[in-house]
Amino acid sequence: MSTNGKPKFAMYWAASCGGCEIAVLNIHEKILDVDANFEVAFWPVAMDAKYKDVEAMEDGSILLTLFNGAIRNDENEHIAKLLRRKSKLLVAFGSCANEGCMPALANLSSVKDMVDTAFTTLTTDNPQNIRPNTSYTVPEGELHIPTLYPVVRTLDQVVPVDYYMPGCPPESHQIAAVIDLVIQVLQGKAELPPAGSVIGAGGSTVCDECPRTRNEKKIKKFERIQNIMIDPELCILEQGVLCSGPATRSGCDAPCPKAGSPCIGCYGPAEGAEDYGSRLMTAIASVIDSNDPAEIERIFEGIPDPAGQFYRFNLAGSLLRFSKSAWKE
Amino acid sequence: MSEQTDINKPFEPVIIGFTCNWCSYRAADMAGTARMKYSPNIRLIRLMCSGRLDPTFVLKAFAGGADGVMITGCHPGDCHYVEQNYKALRRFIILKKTLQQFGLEPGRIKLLWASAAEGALFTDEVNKFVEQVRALGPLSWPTSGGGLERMFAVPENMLVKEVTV
Amino acid sequence: MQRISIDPITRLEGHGKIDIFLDDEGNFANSYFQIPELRGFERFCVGRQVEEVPILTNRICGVCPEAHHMAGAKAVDAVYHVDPPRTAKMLRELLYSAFYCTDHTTHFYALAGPDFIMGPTAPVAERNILGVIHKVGLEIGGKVIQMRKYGHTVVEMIGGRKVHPCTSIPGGLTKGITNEQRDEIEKMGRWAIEFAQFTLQAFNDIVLGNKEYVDLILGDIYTHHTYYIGTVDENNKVNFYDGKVSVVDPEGKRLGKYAANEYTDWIAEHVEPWTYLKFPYLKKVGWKGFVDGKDSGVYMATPLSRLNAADGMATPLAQAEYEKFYSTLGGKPVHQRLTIHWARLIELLYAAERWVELVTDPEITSDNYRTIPTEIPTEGVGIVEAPRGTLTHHYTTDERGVTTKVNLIVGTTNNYAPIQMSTKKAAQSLIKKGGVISEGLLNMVEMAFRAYDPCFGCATHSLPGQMPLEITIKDASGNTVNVLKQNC
Amino acid sequence: MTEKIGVYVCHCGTNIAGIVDVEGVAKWAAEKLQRRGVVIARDYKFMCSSLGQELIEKDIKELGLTRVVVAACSPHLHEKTFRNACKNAGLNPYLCELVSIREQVSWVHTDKAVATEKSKAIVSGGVERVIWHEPLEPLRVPIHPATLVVGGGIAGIQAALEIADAGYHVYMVEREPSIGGHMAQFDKTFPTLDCSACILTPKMVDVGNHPNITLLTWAEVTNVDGYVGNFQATIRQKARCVNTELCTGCGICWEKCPKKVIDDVFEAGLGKRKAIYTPFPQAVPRYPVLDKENCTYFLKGTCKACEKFCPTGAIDFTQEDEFLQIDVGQIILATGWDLFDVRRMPQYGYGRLANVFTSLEFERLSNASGPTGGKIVLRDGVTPPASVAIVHCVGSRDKNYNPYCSSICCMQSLKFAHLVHERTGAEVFNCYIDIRTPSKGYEEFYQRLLEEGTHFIRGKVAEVTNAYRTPEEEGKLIVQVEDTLIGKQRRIPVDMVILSAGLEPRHDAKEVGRLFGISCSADGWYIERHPKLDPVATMTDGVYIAGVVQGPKDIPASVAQGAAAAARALGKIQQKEVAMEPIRATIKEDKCSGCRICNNLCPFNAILFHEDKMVSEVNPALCQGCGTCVAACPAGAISGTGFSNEQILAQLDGLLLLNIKRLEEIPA
Repeated sequence: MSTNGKPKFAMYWAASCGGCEIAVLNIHEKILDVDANFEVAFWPVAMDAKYKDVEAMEDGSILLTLFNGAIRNDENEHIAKLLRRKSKLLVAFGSCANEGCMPALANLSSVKDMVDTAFTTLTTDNPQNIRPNTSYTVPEGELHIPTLYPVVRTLDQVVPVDYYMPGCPPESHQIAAVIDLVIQVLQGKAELPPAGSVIGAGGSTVCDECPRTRNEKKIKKFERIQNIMIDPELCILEQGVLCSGPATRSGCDAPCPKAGSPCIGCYGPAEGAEDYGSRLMTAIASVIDSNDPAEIERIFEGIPDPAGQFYRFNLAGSLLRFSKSAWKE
Repeated sequence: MSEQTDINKPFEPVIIGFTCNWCSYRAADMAGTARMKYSPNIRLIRLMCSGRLDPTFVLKAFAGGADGVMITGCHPGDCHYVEQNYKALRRFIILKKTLQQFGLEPGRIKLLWASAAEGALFTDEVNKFVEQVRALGPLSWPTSGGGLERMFAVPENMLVKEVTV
Repeated sequence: MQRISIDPITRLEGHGKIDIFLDDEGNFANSYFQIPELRGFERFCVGRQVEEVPILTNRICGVCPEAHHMAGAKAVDAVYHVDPPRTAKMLRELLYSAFYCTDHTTHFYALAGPDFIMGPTAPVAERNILGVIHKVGLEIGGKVIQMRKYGHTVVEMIGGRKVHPCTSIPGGLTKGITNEQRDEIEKMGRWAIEFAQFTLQAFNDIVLGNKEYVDLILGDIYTHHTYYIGTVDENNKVNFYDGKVSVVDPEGKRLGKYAANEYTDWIAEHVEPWTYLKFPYLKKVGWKGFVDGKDSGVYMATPLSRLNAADGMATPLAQAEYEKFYSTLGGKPVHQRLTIHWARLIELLYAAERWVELVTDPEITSDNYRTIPTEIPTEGVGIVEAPRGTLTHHYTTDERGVTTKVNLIVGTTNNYAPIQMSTKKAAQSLIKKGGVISEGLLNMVEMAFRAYDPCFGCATHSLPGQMPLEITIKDASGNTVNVLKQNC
Repeated sequence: MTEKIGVYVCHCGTNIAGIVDVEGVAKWAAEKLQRRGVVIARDYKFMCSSLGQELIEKDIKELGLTRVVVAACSPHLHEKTFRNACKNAGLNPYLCELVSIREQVSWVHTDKAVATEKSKAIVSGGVERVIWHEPLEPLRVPIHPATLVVGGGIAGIQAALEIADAGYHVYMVEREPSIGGHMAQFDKTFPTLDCSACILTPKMVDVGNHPNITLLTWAEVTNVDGYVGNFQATIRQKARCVNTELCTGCGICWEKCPKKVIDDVFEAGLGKRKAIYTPFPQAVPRYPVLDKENCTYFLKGTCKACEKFCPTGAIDFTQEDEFLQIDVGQIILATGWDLFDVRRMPQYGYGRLANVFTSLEFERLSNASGPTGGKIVLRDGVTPPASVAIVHCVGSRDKNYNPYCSSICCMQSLKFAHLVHERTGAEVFNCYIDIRTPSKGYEEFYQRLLEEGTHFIRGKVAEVTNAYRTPEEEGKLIVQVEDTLIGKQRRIPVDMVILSAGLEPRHDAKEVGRLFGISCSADGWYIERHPKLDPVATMTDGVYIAGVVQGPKDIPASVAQGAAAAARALGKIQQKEVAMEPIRATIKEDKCSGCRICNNLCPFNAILFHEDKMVSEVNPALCQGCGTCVAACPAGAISGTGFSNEQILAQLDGLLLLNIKRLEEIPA
């Protein structure tokens, strides 16, 4: 790309899976608009560019940075701060940066526990029960690997964020829409939404976009999806399968329910919801069809893993953020 | 959140209590009118009904430094709004189950039914709960301040320094 | 020489790190390729409802979530002792073939492509997919985009979403496809075959036609005589979704084939205290260290391995390319790592052909895409061929179907030992006493491991896609002589 | 921070100031919460006094306060007071928050330092909460002018007549065949000894004839829906088997009825009635009821004597229970009391020793229209007693039974003593714990009894037995009692013992209370809104209590409460409409996804779902503001005025002093 006066665009992955990158590539020909309107200044997945180049840039010289991935380690944190300094608009892009996503389920256990598990699996050949050492002396000298942070954090738990774009990953049609918007803003044809707002998503919840028919809800028993044939017309939750749709921000067009599988909540909490998990929890509990403590307990045995179910994507972004074992040990 | 930082002082748990306007809050009032004594560790929030209790409130309390949370309402069948306290019961059961996965001892959260007449019951149960939480020790969830930074503190020699060319 | 010193090295944690040590004379002493990150999926997938795990493990890697979803799906089938209907299996493999086409395309044009198309010495700013598009022209760029688009369209039709599919559950799928979708998928599949052929032609012209590249490819630097593994069907032809894992030795002799539930008899993982990643090796041969040869259990699992481990391709056009591949490179097995790129394109063609084969099967639109499990869940292993190597998911559950143990041996991990060896060998043969250590070295070394298309998102269950790399060179007294960085 | 908040800490004399350093709390708030918007913080002796209120009004006017926090007593006591103060100063009353540091701090804690710290936290919570308050207008709903009076005893009668005379309709529901209640069973009333029937009957008749009163006897309320101003009550009219249109109350049916039944209700088991009957001659209404359990026709299928002889053909064996729906604006509960079951105290021998009587039995015994025509005789029905012992406080002031004082027993025992003395000349022994004669003319009556020569023995009777030790004890009832005045154990041989049993709440008081949405105290009496200032209202708007249901009391007090309750009801009727707390839920349409989680959570069916727009909506007229749907809405689309998430979470912040912590982090 020529480096003429085009505004700079950056995209970075911290602790993420790369799905956000793929989602951006999945805007297909629109990627050429990006190329036409921006100078891609920094985007590790697609191009060689070095931190030192970024460090060399003037503060605020990058117009738009899409930051995906959670903050798992010192480097993530450092780059987050670096890019915050260098960017006019820092967007928390994708579930990891917004609320921790599945990697944040690790916040339910300690790092030690994680390492122990990984190094004692069935196929691990580890007679001396070795664990990785942060500094280890080999014949030739000393080797270092970093200590891991105890828990995963969201981007805005580390630096101020201008916009939030949820999704695991954000749906490509939403990415395209946002890029269009920014381009229009550049051409003075549109206004940016107020800082701190959620972009590339709807203002209601997934049910709003779900075509299934819904009735008053009463749950007497929770079903596992593999044990029933899901009626393609009827609300999945009403069929007893826990669906996160009611509590999850709209904007994705409900692809999962449309494909016969429940919403798993990747678009995160609805506008203004303090804690995603408790919103979902309270909604589900409210429609449990019993007033008898023993029976209620029995019905809830159908949710053997409430924390995992209610906080699947949101643990790092939740009010408690991690389990006691994650920080006590 | 043990508000006194002085480690010599005994641990004084902070308890948040949610009361319903019609029964348990009046039970508390009655305890007052009758000059019954209970531990000052509990601080009450008045809701119209235990059915108003959003688990968010409880999580916020713990995240904000509470060592225990007590949810109170009318006796089953006595709800001023017919049966909303049953909804509170349903939420309480799953919330408690969830909190256990977060490593919170079940003893830090309690559901109590108390009628407007049961000032004495309210008093006893508060005292019992405060002692129970005291025995569990401080929770001091890191998000209530202080603790969090320490979790991510990197030793000085490991700190990031800027590139020097 | 400008000396960049960034202390401490944790500044770069999360990156692939190669530490190269020199002896007193300044000769190469040893090198270590470290993976400094670990996300702990094996831990936090425990306690979840097992049907969730194929969705959780999706998030190990967004570059190949389909692979994790499929391995997971097969594992949960096994956990519930349920055999999905033929239609369900075909739909899954159809999705998977389409995915292969996008993934191999992405890698060739976006990741590895730049090295060949732009040349290893091209300006940094141009060594990226946009650069490629600029170079080869919008028309071809358009084709690349088209291929990725078609692939993801199929993934979405069958998997529910373009990225992180969600429809595979124990016993099959949550949905089938309509006749309209069938026709559309077939149309795209036929186009994919043409595209694959076009790409092979391009490889011919640009790479095989360029002596410099060919020498590079056939040079000793990038050659290791290791074992190879890959999944094959009952006719020992390459298969990505199902079959047994075939293991061949450095002479190409088949050591045996193992089914998913036998993997523990064949594979073990060696531990080193200086990295968070483990080194899988062939249990039957044993761990002898980072050395190649018949006595060392080190093996490779890549497109090249799959070709080496199989007797051929199951589709005609790919079979022809397969034969050309070996005749050109002088017979089986092929040990030169850089030929992985070529092998990958042959797989691209196979995937496209398989795509059409499956979508034209009359049963593909049947409604019989689910079997409801009746047995108590216990334990199960699922194996598929991820683009970057054999992928194994192993779940154990309690009687409620809640996971109690999870073991994952992920595509790239298979190749950790070979990569460590390749980079070492590259460095060794390039660093001579007193010789100036140049940026060129860096690229050569990096090409050595990029050939494996390492997805460290998969490997560490932590970091995605292409691995930013730092090489630190230290003298005998441990002082940093030089730090070379790629993508940092 | 745009709000200007005033904080007012009340001493409540020494009630609060005695334990809480109120000045300290005010100072702390002024300083620490300044950056949260607190512009003034005062402490004052009595915030609720007019001077205290003026203080607030003045600050609102002069400092332009936009929010007010008062730290004083329970909002249930003075929330309105301070809201009005704000209103007077032109500030929307709902921008005021009253937090309790009396009931919740000074009265229940002892450590001054800790109490003060807690008060600070509570004030901080109030300040954070009030920031989120929004100006509200009370909801006005019309009051249905009709009133339901449950219970036809003297209290209910008084209430019904007051309202009916004022020109408004009353439905009176009575469980028994006739109104009149316990008072109708008495012969004389203390201390004036005027004839109970003479003063009660006219009132009963008035009720029966009143154009504004619909009298439903032999009937029970089975269900109550709605809220103040708009209750819907369901009433079960039990089958009388008598066509009240045709019946003249001539009484031929119960003369001819061959089946005699012991009357445990009106005659307290002393007398008999027929299977078809009116409980007593002056019964209102005058027409009888047929008691199916005992009617020979219903038992054996033959007889029908009543039908044969009825001159107007009013008997109708086919009658079934009917259910009536009535709309009323308000409800007065005057369901009265049950007598303490003296069998629970076997040491007093009731049921085992023939001549041990309960107070109600004696009332009937002494009643001119009673089974003995007013003759005071032993169970044999002929022998007048030569000596009578009256035991006070039976089942009352006794932690084994009822800890409370039944308040009427002393006077009724004196009345009994007088009647015995007057009619039989027998020697009377009153065994009492204390003599309590608080009201007008009561003490005088006591003096009169002393002059009449009644023996007063101060001591709790241990036992009543017939096990004689001496010849003169033989054939007598011996009352074993310690005379604590002379410090001697005494054995008093008498012919008759009257147990002055205490008053107890109705056996079904709790269920009935639940029906009307009010609760019982530990003793089982209904709880008034305030023990002193609001004795007839309850926590449930539009439901009042009168008479002994609220606690033991005598006839004058019951009448007074009946009238008081009526006055309260009339007051509301006059207002035509009632202002209700504007605490309601509302659904933001654009945020509602139509998931329908909330749809079946509302017991008042206030939530409706629009299929066309696929959104839910709350009907504010039906919504009672419990907030259950607010807490349930996964999309956060439902908000509750007065108790919004913001308000509660902010209060939580304040209570945990996180607001202060945050301030300490960011410099001013």
